Amino acid sequence: MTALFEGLLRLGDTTLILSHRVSEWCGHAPALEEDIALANTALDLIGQAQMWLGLAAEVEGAGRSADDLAYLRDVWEFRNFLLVERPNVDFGHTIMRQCLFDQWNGLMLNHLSGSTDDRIAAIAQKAAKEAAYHTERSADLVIALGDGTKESHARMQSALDAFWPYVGEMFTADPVDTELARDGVFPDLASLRAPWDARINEIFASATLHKPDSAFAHQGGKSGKHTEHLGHLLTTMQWLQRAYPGATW
Amino acid sequence: MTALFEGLLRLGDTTLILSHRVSEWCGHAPALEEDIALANTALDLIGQAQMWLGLAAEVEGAGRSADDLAYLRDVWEFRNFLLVERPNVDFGHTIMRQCLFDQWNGLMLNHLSGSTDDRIAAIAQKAAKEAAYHTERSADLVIALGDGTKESHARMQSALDAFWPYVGEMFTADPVDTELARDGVFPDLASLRAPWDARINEIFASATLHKPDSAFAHQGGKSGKHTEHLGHLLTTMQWLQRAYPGATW
Amino acid sequence: SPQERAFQERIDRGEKIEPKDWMPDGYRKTLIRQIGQHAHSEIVGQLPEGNWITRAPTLERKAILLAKVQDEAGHGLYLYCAAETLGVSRDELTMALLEGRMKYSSIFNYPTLTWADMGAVGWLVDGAAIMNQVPLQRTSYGPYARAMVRICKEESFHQRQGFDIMMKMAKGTEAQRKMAQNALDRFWFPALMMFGPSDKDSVHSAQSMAWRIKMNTNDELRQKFVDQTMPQIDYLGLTCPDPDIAWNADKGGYDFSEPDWSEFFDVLRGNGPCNADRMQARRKAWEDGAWVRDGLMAHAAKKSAQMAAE
Amino acid sequence: SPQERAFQERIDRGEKIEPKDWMPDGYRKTLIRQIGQHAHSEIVGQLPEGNWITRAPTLERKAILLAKVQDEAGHGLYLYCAAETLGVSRDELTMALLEGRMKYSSIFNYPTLTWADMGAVGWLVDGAAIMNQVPLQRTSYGPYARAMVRICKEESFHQRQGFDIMMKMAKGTEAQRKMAQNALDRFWFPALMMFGPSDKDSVHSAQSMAWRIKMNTNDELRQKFVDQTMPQIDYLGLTCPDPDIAWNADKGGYDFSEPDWSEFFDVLRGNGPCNADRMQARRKAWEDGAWVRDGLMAHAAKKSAQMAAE
Repeated sequence: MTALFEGLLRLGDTTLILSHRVSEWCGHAPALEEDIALANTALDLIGQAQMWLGLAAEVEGAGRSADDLAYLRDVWEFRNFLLVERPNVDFGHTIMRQCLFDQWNGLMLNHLSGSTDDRIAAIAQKAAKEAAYHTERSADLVIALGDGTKESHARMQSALDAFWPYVGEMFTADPVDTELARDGVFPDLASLRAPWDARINEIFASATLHKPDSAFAHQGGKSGKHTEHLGHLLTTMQWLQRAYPGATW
Repeated sequence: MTALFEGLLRLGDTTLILSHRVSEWCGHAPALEEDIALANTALDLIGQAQMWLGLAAEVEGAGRSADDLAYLRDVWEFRNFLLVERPNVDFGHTIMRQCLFDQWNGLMLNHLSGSTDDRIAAIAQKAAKEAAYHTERSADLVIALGDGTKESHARMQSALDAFWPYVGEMFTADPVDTELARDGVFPDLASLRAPWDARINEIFASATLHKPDSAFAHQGGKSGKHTEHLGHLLTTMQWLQRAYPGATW
Repeated sequence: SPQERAFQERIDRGEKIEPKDWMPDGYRKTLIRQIGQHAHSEIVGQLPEGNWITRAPTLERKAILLAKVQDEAGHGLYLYCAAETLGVSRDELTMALLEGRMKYSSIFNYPTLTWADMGAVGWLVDGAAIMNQVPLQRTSYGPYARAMVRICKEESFHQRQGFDIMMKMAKGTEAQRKMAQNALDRFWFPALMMFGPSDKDSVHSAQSMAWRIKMNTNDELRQKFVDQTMPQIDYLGLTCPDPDIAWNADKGGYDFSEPDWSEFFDVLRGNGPCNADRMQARRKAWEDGAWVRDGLMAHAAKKSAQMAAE
Repeated sequence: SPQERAFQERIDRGEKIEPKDWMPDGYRKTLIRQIGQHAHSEIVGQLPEGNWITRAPTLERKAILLAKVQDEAGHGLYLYCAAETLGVSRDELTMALLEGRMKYSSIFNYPTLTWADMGAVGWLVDGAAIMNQVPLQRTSYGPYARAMVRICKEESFHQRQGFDIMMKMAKGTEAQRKMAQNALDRFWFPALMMFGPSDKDSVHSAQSMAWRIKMNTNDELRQKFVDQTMPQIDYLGLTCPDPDIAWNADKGGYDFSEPDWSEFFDVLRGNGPCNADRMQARRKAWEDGAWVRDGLMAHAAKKSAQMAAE
């Protein structure tokens, strides 16, 4: 597998799996406006997943489609961040995860818009606009619920504590990332950390949330070593394609 | 499909799906003794499912095995009672459902022990002993929790109210049942109702639970019209056989 | 009363009634019930299709389905707003739903059991809904009529998407064809029930027609639906589950069997396959979401207190 | 003290210590910690395998796996009973687990990601556990030794079942072979860690060995495990993930790489892949089950009050 293919899978799988998690909310959100907004988020993420996985399939050149990559790979072939496969738990966890990811994705897409690979730059430019909207929205919600009632504050803090060990993976470069950064295809992941921290610190300050001190970071998603949750997600997501192979939908 | 095959599927699928629901508790029960007891229940039900589905496959004579029937049929081909596919909700619901079913199954197995079909009689005789044990245990638990604390009483009553509309299906004969009863293969299902009611009334009296007045009964499981829950259950249960067709495990 | 007469004359002239206009109590109440139920139907209607979003078979199908369910939430929002112009808040209506004092369309008490049901719901359920709703674009109450205009535009889009799924299934593999037929078998009669029982004897219906809150009789619409749908069933190569359906050249329409109205009233009484599950899902969403709504309100209050102080 | 000397002499003579016998505080405390951790490991150890019960691929595999996890719960029960003879209740030990004051075997903080992991856990994890446990059948504390006899009998059965799954996978389809190798790759080093770090420098270990609570050094057992397992890996046609492993004819055993002990200590500190999930699952089971335990106790109290009154 080439570094480019791997790198694209990471973007594609991360947006794919997060869109799936967000779509689980459909019809069950705390308010009608949130139902609409969550569906919107999931839709934009599916859109990104389609573009990244589509390009990954093209780069691979093995005749696979974005759908093949999404529905017919085995769990150990998925390359998404562990963060996005974690369960929804409650609305607070869902929004906190979204905020942590959106801030990263916004920065990432801005850098990718100037990628040396024109196809990547084109996708990133297209995705960046929607991403900017989501980035603002999830931050606003984290602030409002962090600085809301005592209960909403406690729930947001516990969500932050739970997800914090999954943040580091987004910024930890491995040989694939290093190769892509060397060629100017991807940014240097570590370089995203400072602006991410700056913005996140602002958000948490407004939200009266305490950023955990631990620097420990789970790794594994990018190399296919997932949590037990992803396997369960795939039994649902891939069900029809697996149970009825060869059918057209 | 012959009536005999259909009738055996109903027994096989009902024990299969209930064993699956009970097995979902594994490692999550309220006390160690309950973990062990629930696993025991699930195991005995799997054993019954293996025997019923094995005989169904033999009767069908199409070269399918019990595993083929369990793992490779589509959701509309399942013939279990709706009662057993309902979600676990909490321990109270799980035990209430078990009690409602165990009382039926105990009576059914006693009758089937004298079936005109020797193979059915042999299976029923084998299963009846374990069933007697479960029947007693689930009744004791319903009594203890019904007549326990205020909370445990309320939870058992709400479980009873939720499951009550799914009781009638066990006693409602359709043409398949009628044909099987005519030949002395199965008992007349309606005839099980009076002894079931008598015993259930005793249990509920001891449990200080109020039997709902409604006689409404959901139908559909026996003809393959299920609730939305069964489809989700099958995505999990059938996953490996569907995702990796042709493999041996 | 003279006021009532004048009101009726405005309606007869085809004028629109607007929120600030005088209106009879019965008109207001009937509208609140009708618009509220319609809004609730959009909300509860998210659930049967939401049941398949996590199992949608392709990325595109998933996006289409999500967008559709999102539209339904949007329709709910338009309709709650229309109801609010009559002096009833969204929260009041929601509580009435959750406490069982208000209904939603019974069709959503039927389960979605295979992917083909996503086709059948779009094709038959949205199809029947549109047939009910298109005339309501000309209803006498202004805000309601305007909401219906927006809704109808989107619904017909949904119906085409549903038919497209049905096509793929009906022309697909053996298993897919089975799912398609099975979905049609299960949804045919419930779809016919969506127009309601024959309104020959209903006093309510007559009054609603006079007020132009109801534009056609249930039987008219049902006939129209059957006449429109039968050729589509043929086109799909499926079989209508009504063995007695037949073209009647004299009346220029199909003769067909009545649905089982005892089932209809059973479902209405709460005994449909999914009534309990649907209400439980909505109640859980409402209760689990309480801390979020409270949190957002508390924050908004802090913000406006801050702004006032500055 | 003379008492301590006499106690040590009994142990040295190979006598069993029984619950009512005098014993040093340190002996009691060390045993409580060791037996309690072992019991907790059985309980938490239900979770990684429980994760696949609902996805077991055949009825027989499901039954075998369920029976195995049930045995683990049973082992937990024996061990809590053995601990109770030392004056600590099951509830006290459970609270210590849930509050993080007591540990369980770190191996259960690794996830089970494919069905092959059911093989690897039985084969490698139970294999390593047996190696640790067999000598404990001769441990100095009577109730503990007797519990270990029962446990060891069942564990070796489990190990064979695990190996059987591995066989099926390693000799199966391409995908199955991948799962098998992948499971071995993930569980090899964590299994080696199960024997603990080299105990050359540990004062605790020396005291435990003198008390016959610990019977062999960690390094001895680890070597034995590697020597037993390598031929099995070859037999399965899989590849050991340690590139430097090699037969050493001089010592009559394999030379192999040390596991990454920094990972070991990280997992011990709570940073394993599943620590949080495991503890959350146990805490949820405990909290959700409170009303059941309370209900059963309340009912039992009513019953005995009734009997007393009669």
